[in-house]
Amino acid sequence: MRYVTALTLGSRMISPVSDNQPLLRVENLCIAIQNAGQLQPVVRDLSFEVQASQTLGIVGESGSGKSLTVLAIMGLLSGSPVRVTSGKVWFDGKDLLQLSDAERRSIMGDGMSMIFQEPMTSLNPVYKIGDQIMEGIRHHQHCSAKEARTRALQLLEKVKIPDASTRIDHYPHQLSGGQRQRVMIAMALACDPLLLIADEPTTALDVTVQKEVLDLIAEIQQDTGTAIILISHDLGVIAQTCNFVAVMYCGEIVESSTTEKLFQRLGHPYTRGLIESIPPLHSDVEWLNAIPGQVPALNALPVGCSYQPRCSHAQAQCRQNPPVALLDDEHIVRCHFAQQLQGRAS
Amino acid sequence: MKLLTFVKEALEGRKLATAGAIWLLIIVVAGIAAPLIAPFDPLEIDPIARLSEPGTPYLFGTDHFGRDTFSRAVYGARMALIIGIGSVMVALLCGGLVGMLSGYFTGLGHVLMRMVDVLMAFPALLLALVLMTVLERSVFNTILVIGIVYATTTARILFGMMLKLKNEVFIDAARCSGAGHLSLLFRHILPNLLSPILVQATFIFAFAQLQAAALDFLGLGLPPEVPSWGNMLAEERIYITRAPWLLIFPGVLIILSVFSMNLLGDALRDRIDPRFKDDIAGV
Amino acid sequence: MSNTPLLDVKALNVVFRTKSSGKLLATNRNHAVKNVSFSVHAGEVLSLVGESGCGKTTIGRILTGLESAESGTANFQGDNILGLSNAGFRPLRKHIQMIFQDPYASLNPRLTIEKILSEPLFIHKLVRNRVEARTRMAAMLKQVGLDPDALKRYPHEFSGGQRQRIGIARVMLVSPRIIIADEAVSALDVSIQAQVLNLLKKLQRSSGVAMLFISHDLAVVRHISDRIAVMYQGEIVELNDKQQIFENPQHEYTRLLLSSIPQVKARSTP
Amino acid sequence: MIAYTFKRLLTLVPTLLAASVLVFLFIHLIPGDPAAILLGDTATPEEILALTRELGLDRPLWQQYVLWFKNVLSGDLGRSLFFDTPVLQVIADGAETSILLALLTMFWIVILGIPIGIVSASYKGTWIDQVTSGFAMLFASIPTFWLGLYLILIFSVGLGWLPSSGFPSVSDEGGWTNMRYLILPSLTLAAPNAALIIRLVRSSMLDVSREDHVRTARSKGLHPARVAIKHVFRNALIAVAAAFGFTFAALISEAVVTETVFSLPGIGRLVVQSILRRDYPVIQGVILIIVVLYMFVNLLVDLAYAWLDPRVSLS
Repeated sequence: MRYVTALTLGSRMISPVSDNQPLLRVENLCIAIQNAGQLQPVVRDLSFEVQASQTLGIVGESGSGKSLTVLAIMGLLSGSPVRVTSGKVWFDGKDLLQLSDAERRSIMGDGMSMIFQEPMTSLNPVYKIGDQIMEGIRHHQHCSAKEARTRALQLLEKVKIPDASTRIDHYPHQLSGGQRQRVMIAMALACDPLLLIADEPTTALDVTVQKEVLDLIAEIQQDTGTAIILISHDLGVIAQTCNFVAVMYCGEIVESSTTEKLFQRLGHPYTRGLIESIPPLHSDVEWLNAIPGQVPALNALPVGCSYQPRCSHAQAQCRQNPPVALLDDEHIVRCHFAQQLQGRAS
Repeated sequence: MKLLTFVKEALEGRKLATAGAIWLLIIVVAGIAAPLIAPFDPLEIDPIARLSEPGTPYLFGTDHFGRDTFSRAVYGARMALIIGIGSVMVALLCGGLVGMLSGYFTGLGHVLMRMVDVLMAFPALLLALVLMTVLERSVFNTILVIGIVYATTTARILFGMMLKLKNEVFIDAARCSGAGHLSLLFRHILPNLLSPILVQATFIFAFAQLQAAALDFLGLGLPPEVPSWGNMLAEERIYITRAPWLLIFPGVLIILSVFSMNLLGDALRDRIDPRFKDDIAGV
Repeated sequence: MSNTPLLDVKALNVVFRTKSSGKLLATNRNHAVKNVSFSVHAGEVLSLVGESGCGKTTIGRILTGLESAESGTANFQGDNILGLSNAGFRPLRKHIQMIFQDPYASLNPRLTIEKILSEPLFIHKLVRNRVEARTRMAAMLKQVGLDPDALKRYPHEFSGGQRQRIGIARVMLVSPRIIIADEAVSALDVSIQAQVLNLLKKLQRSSGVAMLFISHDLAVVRHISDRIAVMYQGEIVELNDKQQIFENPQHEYTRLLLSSIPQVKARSTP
Repeated sequence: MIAYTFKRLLTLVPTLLAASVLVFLFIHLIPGDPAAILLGDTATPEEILALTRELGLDRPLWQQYVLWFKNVLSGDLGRSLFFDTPVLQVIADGAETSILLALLTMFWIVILGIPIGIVSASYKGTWIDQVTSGFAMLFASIPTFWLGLYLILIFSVGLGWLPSSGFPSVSDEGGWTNMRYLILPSLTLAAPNAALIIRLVRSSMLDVSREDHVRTARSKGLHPARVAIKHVFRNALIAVAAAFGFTFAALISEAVVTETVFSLPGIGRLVVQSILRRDYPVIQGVILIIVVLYMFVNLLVDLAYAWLDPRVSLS
């Protein structure tokens, strides 16, 4: 039975005799949205693993379900019409989905923390940034205000906020977007998490600021060994920051591999389409090889392979659920023609 | 027609608000068809049957003059409609226009809005009272006074909405297509304001009922002989222990109507553009 | 390319004044655009590229008469278009058109696509009647890859990419001389962005319309432009042919921008 | 903050001046000779002539205004026709009742409105929420005087627990126990306003709870109650504070009715009685004072707003 899971998609193949436990292991996660009385699946049968001190990048367009996946892992779906319908999320030896709310909260912000997309709105405007960083520290570590403040100051220095001892008493609106995102990172690092989830952390930032923030995240990972899940729509950001990549389309992982191997041998037609949609920076092409059509609506998903209506290689066979193909031990593709297509120009 | 579908969609799945809308329909029908429904003349005095209890022939009993409470209540519905619709129209015509134009032509607008601010420095009922001091007690004046009071808030609200709408990208786009001021105002902006205005009108209608009743009660609203729910309460208040039905029927009618209007307004407000939600001061 | 440019902007300055909150009568002056000069020739695509707040969007809004400048001139076909009133600008709107960034905000939610698209046709008297307008609109919708059925529908029935196509149709319908495209593909998903970029390029080539393409995305800019102006804090720091900008950047800021862009290094190779 | 206060004060000046002009013109809006109006029906032609001179009614309107305004600044609001005492004195006599009534009402509004609003928002969509927000809307739909009359009927006439009318001063016999006279009136007055605050707290909290920073707070693993109070309610308070200005205006309006229902010797009933007695100097004086007071309250609300929202005070 164990071997069956090995064939599900993973950032790393789950080997049948693997003895080192992954930090996070998502098994057959299904998420659905409550819409007019019925449940519409948005994330389907998702499985992957993150090892300690790895960086997993999840890339996909809007509606691919990448954000909902990490919100489910983090435990932030409650109160929304979205819920996990089945699956397991193993973190640090526990199935998060089986925990009580209180047990779950003791992990949130402590063992696992998150950075969000909008630095302008993700901080509470009425509290000083120092107090917002201290709040999590005091909650999880039960230390004095003074100790928490010292720690907050250290964190601000670590994320390279200039003049941290003054800035600690500033309100969010007194900081620039880039600085606010640094504060968010400081807040997420407050309790030395084992896993840091970053949901489009640089999408709202200018490209020069984005580089600074991505460099900071990379540096922090070097220093602390925190595992990171980075969500982005930007393949460039993923390619530069992550050592594992999972490509999501319509709520499924269609391809995953180490970053190096993925970009060497593009296995899935969608991944290839995504890359060819980006105009190259250092050469000129006359026309972009754009993917035709658009992402199907959730309530009108195609039968079989969900990419099949847009795929130039689609055949009758594609109307059946595609198998999971192993290009090599770490490169997995959900496509009927993975072996034939790989490497072939489209 | 679009407004009707808007109302229909807003009421979907909201039982209480739907019940409210049905109640309001009954009030509208009663108001329009008052002479057909009311069994007696609302002003007709039956000296023998003074303060008679609810029963036959007087369904809701009679007041201290011996007038039929039910007939007066039915005509009161008509008066409630007149006051409500009249006040809404005055408020929208004065306040709505001032607010919209001020928001569009901001140069002159800011001056106009400062004047509205000055009027808003007077609490609502107080402003109405002061105006009524100067004016005669009449249906028209009551409508005018309540309308003016709510014209100030309406102006403010529409001013705010207009400022937001004017900066919409699709307005820029229309300007780039060559649309002039009139076309921008009436073709592009106004249709986007219709549903928020409808919501605002609903709340004004509700408030107007309460204000009119308060004015009647203080003896500064409608002339005492006019059959209105407020006057019925004002005139019969001293009989509250002897003939409680005299205060219960009109009171409940006012409460139900205002409550229904508020429910309806609340349901409608949940359907409008979320950016305008906070602008509308309702319940 | 003729010698006299289609659009010639000289020494453009824009200052925004906002009420200062600290002092009573003082106003904050924000010099958003400083002494900017550039020209666009007929049939050419010039890009303004820079980060948020660099003034690129303001320039686009000035040139379409949506905002006013402090000083400077912008000659379109020889006549200065700055300082014109709303009515004075109107005849020029047939020639100068704009594509907006947000496809969700740029179409009036209360109007059908037919009403949205026919408005400029009637205003500029390009058609005599509804029938003619409908024929023109249907043909244009086909050109931008949409079904003519779209006319009867409302904006909310379309996806972001489709709405942007409608926006492009609205612009192309009046056969303008120059299009100002303000972050026209920035709000779109990667795969849709590629479709719309291809469409824009195709229409630009076939109609020969000039374009001022405003964007923060250097890769997109490279793909579509002939020349590129790099803006930083209200100024053009470098303006050159695109080959030069990318292969031989002169200004430090251009180099910083280029080095900041994360890239997919490995390409699909067999 | 001091600079901000000063700035807000300065912006009040033009509005206040304009409002004072309106109040001044009030006497001139009434048909008839202002001097005759001010002196009432019993005035002799000599008296009217004397007052005309005194107030400069034979001079241009703007000069009359300046003169009137000077008098107002020195505390002279004219004489009451009915009591034949200075208007300021008449108003001062009603002040105790009205101020105590307002304070007690505010107390009810805060202790009823805010907690119920928080509960309603926290249990959004459940029966608790439906019942509380339904009742809140119902209470906002009841005419003040009707509620007052029935409270009297139940608690004074029926149960005999509380007095139905009047209010002896707390300095009279009975001292602070006289406050029991204000319990029913203050509850009457509080009901619709507390209802509005309940609905406002609820909707503001629901708005804030959708904001990104609340998700950030939840991601720290904080207890939901802490998130609700420290992050959601604290931010919703900004909108609620802003609404207290309107609440005060509504309070003044409804106090006029409530004081009449409960025959309280306050400023509200004074307004109504003065209108019925055609005691114009008193009406004019009361309105002027209420307008000034209302603006002052709005100033306080603005300051509270700035204090609650650092984006306003520090920008």
